[in-house]
Amino acid sequence: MSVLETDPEDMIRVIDEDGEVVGDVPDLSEEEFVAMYRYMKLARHFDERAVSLQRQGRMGTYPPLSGQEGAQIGSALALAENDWIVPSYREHGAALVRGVPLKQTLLYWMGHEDGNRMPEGVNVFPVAVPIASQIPHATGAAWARKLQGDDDVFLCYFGDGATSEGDFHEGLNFAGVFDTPTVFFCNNNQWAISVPRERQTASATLAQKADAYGFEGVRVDGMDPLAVYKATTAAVEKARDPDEDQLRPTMIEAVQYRFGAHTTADDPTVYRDEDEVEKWKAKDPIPRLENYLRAEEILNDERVAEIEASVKEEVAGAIDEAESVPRPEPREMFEHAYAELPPELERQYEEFAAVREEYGDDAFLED
Amino acid sequence: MSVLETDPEDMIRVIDEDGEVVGDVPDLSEEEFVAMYRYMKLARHFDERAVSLQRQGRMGTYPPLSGQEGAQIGSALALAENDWIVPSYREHGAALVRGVPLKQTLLYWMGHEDGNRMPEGVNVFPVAVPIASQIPHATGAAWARKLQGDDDVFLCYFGDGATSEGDFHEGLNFAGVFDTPTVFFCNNNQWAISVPRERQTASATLAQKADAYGFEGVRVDGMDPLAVYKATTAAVEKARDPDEDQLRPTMIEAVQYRFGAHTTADDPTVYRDEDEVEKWKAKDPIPRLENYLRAEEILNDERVAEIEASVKEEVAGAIDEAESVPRPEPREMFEHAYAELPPELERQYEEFAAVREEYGDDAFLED
Amino acid sequence: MTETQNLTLVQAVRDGLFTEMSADEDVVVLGEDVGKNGGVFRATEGLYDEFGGDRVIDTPLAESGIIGAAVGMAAMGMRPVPECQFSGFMYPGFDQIVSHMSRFRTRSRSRFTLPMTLRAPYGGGIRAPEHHSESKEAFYAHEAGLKVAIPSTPYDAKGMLISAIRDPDPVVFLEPKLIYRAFRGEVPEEDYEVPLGEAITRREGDDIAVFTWGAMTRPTMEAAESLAEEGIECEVVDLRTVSPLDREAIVEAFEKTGRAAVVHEAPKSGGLGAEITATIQEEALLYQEAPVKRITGFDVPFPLYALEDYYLPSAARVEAGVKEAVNFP
Amino acid sequence: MTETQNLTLVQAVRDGLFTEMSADEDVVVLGEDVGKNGGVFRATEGLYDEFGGDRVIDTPLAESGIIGAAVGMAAMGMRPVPECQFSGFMYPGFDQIVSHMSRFRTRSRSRFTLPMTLRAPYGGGIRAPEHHSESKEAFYAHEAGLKVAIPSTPYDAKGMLISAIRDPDPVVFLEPKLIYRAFRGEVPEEDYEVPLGEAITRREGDDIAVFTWGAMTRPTMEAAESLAEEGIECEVVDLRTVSPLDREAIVEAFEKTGRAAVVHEAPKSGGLGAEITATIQEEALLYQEAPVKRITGFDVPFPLYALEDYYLPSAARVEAGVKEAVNFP
Ligand SMILES: Cc1ncc(C[n+]2csc(CCOP(=O)(O)OP(=O)(O)O)c2C)c(N)n1
Ligand SMILES: Cc1ncc(C[n+]2csc(CCOP(=O)(O)OP(=O)(O)O)c2C)c(N)n1
Ligand SMILES: [Mg+2]
Ligand SMILES: [Mg+2]
Repeated sequence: MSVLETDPEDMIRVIDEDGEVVGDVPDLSEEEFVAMYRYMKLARHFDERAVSLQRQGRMGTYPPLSGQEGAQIGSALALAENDWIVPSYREHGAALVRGVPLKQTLLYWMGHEDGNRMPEGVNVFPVAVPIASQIPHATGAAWARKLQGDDDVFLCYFGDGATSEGDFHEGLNFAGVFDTPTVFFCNNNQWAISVPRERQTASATLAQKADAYGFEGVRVDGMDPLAVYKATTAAVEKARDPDEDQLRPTMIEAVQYRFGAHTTADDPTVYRDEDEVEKWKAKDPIPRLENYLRAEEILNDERVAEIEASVKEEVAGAIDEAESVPRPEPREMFEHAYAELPPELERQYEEFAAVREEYGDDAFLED
Repeated sequence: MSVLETDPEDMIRVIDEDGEVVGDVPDLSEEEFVAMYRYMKLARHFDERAVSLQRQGRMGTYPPLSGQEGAQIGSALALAENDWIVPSYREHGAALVRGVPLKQTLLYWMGHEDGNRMPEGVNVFPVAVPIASQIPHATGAAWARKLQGDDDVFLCYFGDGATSEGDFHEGLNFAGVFDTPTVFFCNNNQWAISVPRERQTASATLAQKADAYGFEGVRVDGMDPLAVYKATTAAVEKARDPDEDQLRPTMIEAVQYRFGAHTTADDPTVYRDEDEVEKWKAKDPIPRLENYLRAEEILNDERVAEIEASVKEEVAGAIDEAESVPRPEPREMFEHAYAELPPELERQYEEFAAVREEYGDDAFLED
Repeated sequence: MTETQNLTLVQAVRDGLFTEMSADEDVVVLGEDVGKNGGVFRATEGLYDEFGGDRVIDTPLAESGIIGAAVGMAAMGMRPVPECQFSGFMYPGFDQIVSHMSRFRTRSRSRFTLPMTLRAPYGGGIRAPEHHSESKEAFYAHEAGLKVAIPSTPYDAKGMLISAIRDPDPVVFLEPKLIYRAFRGEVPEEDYEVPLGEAITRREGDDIAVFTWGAMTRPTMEAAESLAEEGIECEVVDLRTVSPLDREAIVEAFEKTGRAAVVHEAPKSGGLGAEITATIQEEALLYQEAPVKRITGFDVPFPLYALEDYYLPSAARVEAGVKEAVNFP
Repeated sequence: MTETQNLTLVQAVRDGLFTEMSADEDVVVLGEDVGKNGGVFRATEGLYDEFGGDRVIDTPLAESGIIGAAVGMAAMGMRPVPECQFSGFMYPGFDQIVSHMSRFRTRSRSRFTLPMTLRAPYGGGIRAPEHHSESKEAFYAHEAGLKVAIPSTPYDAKGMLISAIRDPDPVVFLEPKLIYRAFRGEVPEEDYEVPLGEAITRREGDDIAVFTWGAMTRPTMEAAESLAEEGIECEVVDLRTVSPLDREAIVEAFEKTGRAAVVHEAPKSGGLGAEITATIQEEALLYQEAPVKRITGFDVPFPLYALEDYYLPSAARVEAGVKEAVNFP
């Protein structure tokens, strides 16, 4: 039986909270295991640094991902090189795996659109802020590739809150009808800002919503990176090369928790209990994988220390790089509205430039 | 077992294509059976006349309902006096049952907003043209009544095509979360203009979509008015007075067929086969109920002839009435934009009135 | 020698689609009833038979899905041409239009561009039900990153549509359905472009410049002819693209006459008549001899058809408005 | 004697909600995070504790559902106050706004009316992510059947919100979040109405009339003070309601000075600066001594925050623009 045939009420699991094996471990090389672990450590450390940058006024509002590394890294690693991810705004971890430089992510949250200019060859869509609105893009892009005769798969991320939006419905329904190679990956972190999962929908699970679109939906322990990897691998395989009676799309509900605030502008103590947070922290995906890898003798103290050091260095370097990027020239915002600047826009720029020339930058920048 | 627990893959039925009893007949009085039959005849005759008025240029584009009388009349009769219907644009039959004068319906399709001004005490929402957009209204209105401590139930109509829109999703999801007394009645007539049901969604049934919102969904033979009555009655009862473990909303998929064109502007021969039409015409709800009522000796030739004559007279009278209503004065369109006419709008009217005065009505009306 | 056909506006749209689909495999059409049915106005007639169901795609009934999927397709290098059945039904997809279609280039600093053309029949006057008569081009013209094109002749319809499909940026293409079949015009069989952003003078005149577009060119020309009999000569300028506006053409025509009127179907307040007026007085105030007269729809929801002839600017209203401007003060 | 509190604008909004919810059981608030969390800007703080979850309702994340459900509630005689978390997230519900909220009265010939107030924080300048800085009031002002209110002081925020909630017709209520907490003002504890549709003069002056609203009143006043030092006296008019516009006030202020500028954050093309300009030249051309200067956002998508200070009209741009108008020709 394919893992995708798991009843949505059940939950796919591989290692438990202590790293003990409770399911079939996916067939990964030692290197791959270590890479998975390192990505998770990197994402976590990046996240901690980003939150502190924001506190120090060196970055704008930032959405932390701590607690969600298992789902992000486990899923992104299941893709082949040509595949794509279509993120929301919280998938810095997945983006990392797909080759988005940390510097880009930092730049983006420092208010530079340039952070969203993915390098050529990096198959990642730009950050999408309006909830669920990226879902139809993932369907359409996958559909395009299928029409073009390619076999790329699109992995689309969104939250539990996103399942309530019309775009979730329309995007998944199109995927079912046009049988597009899309994996819909729901990061159910229990909260949409202050609104709990039960207030989002009366259905017992989110995974079961896939049934409304004619394809499979499964639940996976989103804090178990191996379970996530396994489920996503199966979904990606099916998307690329389905059996005759199968539709390509899958919806994966990865059950997890956001440890921190929704964004740095949010105070979660107003709406949720510390007890609940503690309960979920016990499921932290990182020590869990670490325990397993130590038991398997893939990791040891020395290796872990090495990884921690290299991760720190990498993040520090990226921060330096990002902070050394100067504020962009205002001309930039005019230049990317259209392929060719319309005359009126050129006039607007010139008028602006003249005032800036006369009054100086200080008249504009409050800092 | 409640009829609402029927598996969505099954279909609730009471009488078959010949009017033979195949399920439990609902407990209706002779009078009520006759009223149901007469409403269906009235709706059918109205429909035929409306199509012909349009052909003669006496009415604008009109959406016919023939074939769908069983679903409309059967469901609307299941409501109590204080309940409401929230229609799309094709529910002239249901509106009839709820007390909307035929004249109003005619006026509306003759291009008068006045046709949408329901008389006080007629609990019918105005016609909603943008597909599925009335669904959140039905949820919100039902929710309001619940908050106000009333026990009115809202019966919301929409088509198979409507299930693809975001508003379907959002409206039903809200109903599940806020447990509103709403019955979502899907007139699955197999086609959304030229798009067949299978192109609308990959799910096996439409009824199963209710599962995504945590409440029951059932399929009913929409051309069997008694089955429709039975299913709707059960759903209305549950909406008004649910058991402890039940959510109030239900989605009913009434499987049926539109015999005619989508609207008088549509030519269905371009996209569907005459065979298919014939197959469904064999299920015509009217002869079917008539056969049953004749077998029960509730109807006979004489009674049927009487009904036919009275129905003709009623429709002819309504057409006379509607056609004797003069073109509204243009002032009307200004007066209902706001409770109080803003000064700019008054100015716009005055300027218009002056031109009309000078150039005469002929300068505006092409007829 | 160029072969031409004598086509209606909607036939010219179809011909434009046919031409570009024949030339470029990446062009696909998607929407409700565009396939076998050929579109509710026949704008895609025969394309399904010619190009098949993978390029002429009947979708589920969901505008946000249609436009959003087209955004994804365009980001992958295709040139999708999504259709909304009426412009009044673009709103369920409005978020995709203003939050994504207009912004992918800016957001990604041009890594992703969206060569897509969103078509919709637009405007009133065909005795249709509610929501079938909207003309809210001002919404799209106010959203940076979009271009907004509205042809008024069969020749322009084909040429502008081809330009739109080939444009590297997203275009909202609004087709005045009142004149879908009102008249015919010569349309070359071959492909050609009518550039976006360029107005055209439909009639020369020295007394007043009248700016209009889409279906309103007809009552405007009619009024111009009848005014000519009274000795008032209108310069009628069809703007054709309302974003970007051809401000040069507006100013030039205005400077010639010192007086102007704008004719559009959309409600007056916040309509593009205001933008044209503001442009004129910004650039050519010293030439101005009279207020720019706005002859427009009213600030009320578009009425059902019993009243629509009163709502739409008629030749009589254009005449009266032009006279007011010409006789000022 | 009236007791007053010294409140920020967002506190005044909250106070307005509190006041009307206390007075009228039919007033309910619904939206994302409006309950326990008190709204992401604290505009509904404490209301959940005071009025309970049946009147201060956290909804699923779905704007069309929120607005559409509110339409249904309002049709049943309630006075719902739906919130969109940011005005950039009103678009998924745009169809409900322009196809229903604005039209129920017209459609039903006043049998159904919608006494509802759709609130959203609006405008840029708070270093927020994409889509959190939009100011597209022109969309709503172009849709007949809606009123559009934008307060710029705590006093107005409470009084206009109360008027909006009591209005028999639907109101879009846009709250300039840049000045949510920028300053405090005296706000009466009792209930009071600031009528919709009435502009207010924030500063008297004889040289030029400057029209603005919302957060742009601040740089405008700042520029006016600094211009006064140079001997240029601005009459600053805060329009407060952009639909219906207070055209009388616009014309009156303009006639006094013969020169005008408009300051708004929204993109220039198709923005309300054009409507105000058109009104002026329609009604008062003979007084006009200079083109009306539009000082506005640019015709580009609102940038991420590294560039937003360049995008938003600053006091410097207002100064330069006013001087241009004053020194014309
Ligand atoms: C259309 C839209 N409405 C509202 C918002 C404001 N908002 C930002 S994040 C968020 C909650 C999202 O919850 P969820 O989908 O569960 O994702 P998570 O943040 O938990 O990863 C909201 C309401 C938005 N970005 N887009
Ligand atoms: C939002 C929207 N998009 C498109 C249309 C045009 N349209 C009118 S009816 C229709 C098909 C509706 O199909 P269905 O929901 O099955 O209802 P039926 O007409 O079969 O009763 C379409 C596409 C519309 N009215 N509203
Ligand atoms: Mg979440
Ligand atoms: Mg149908």
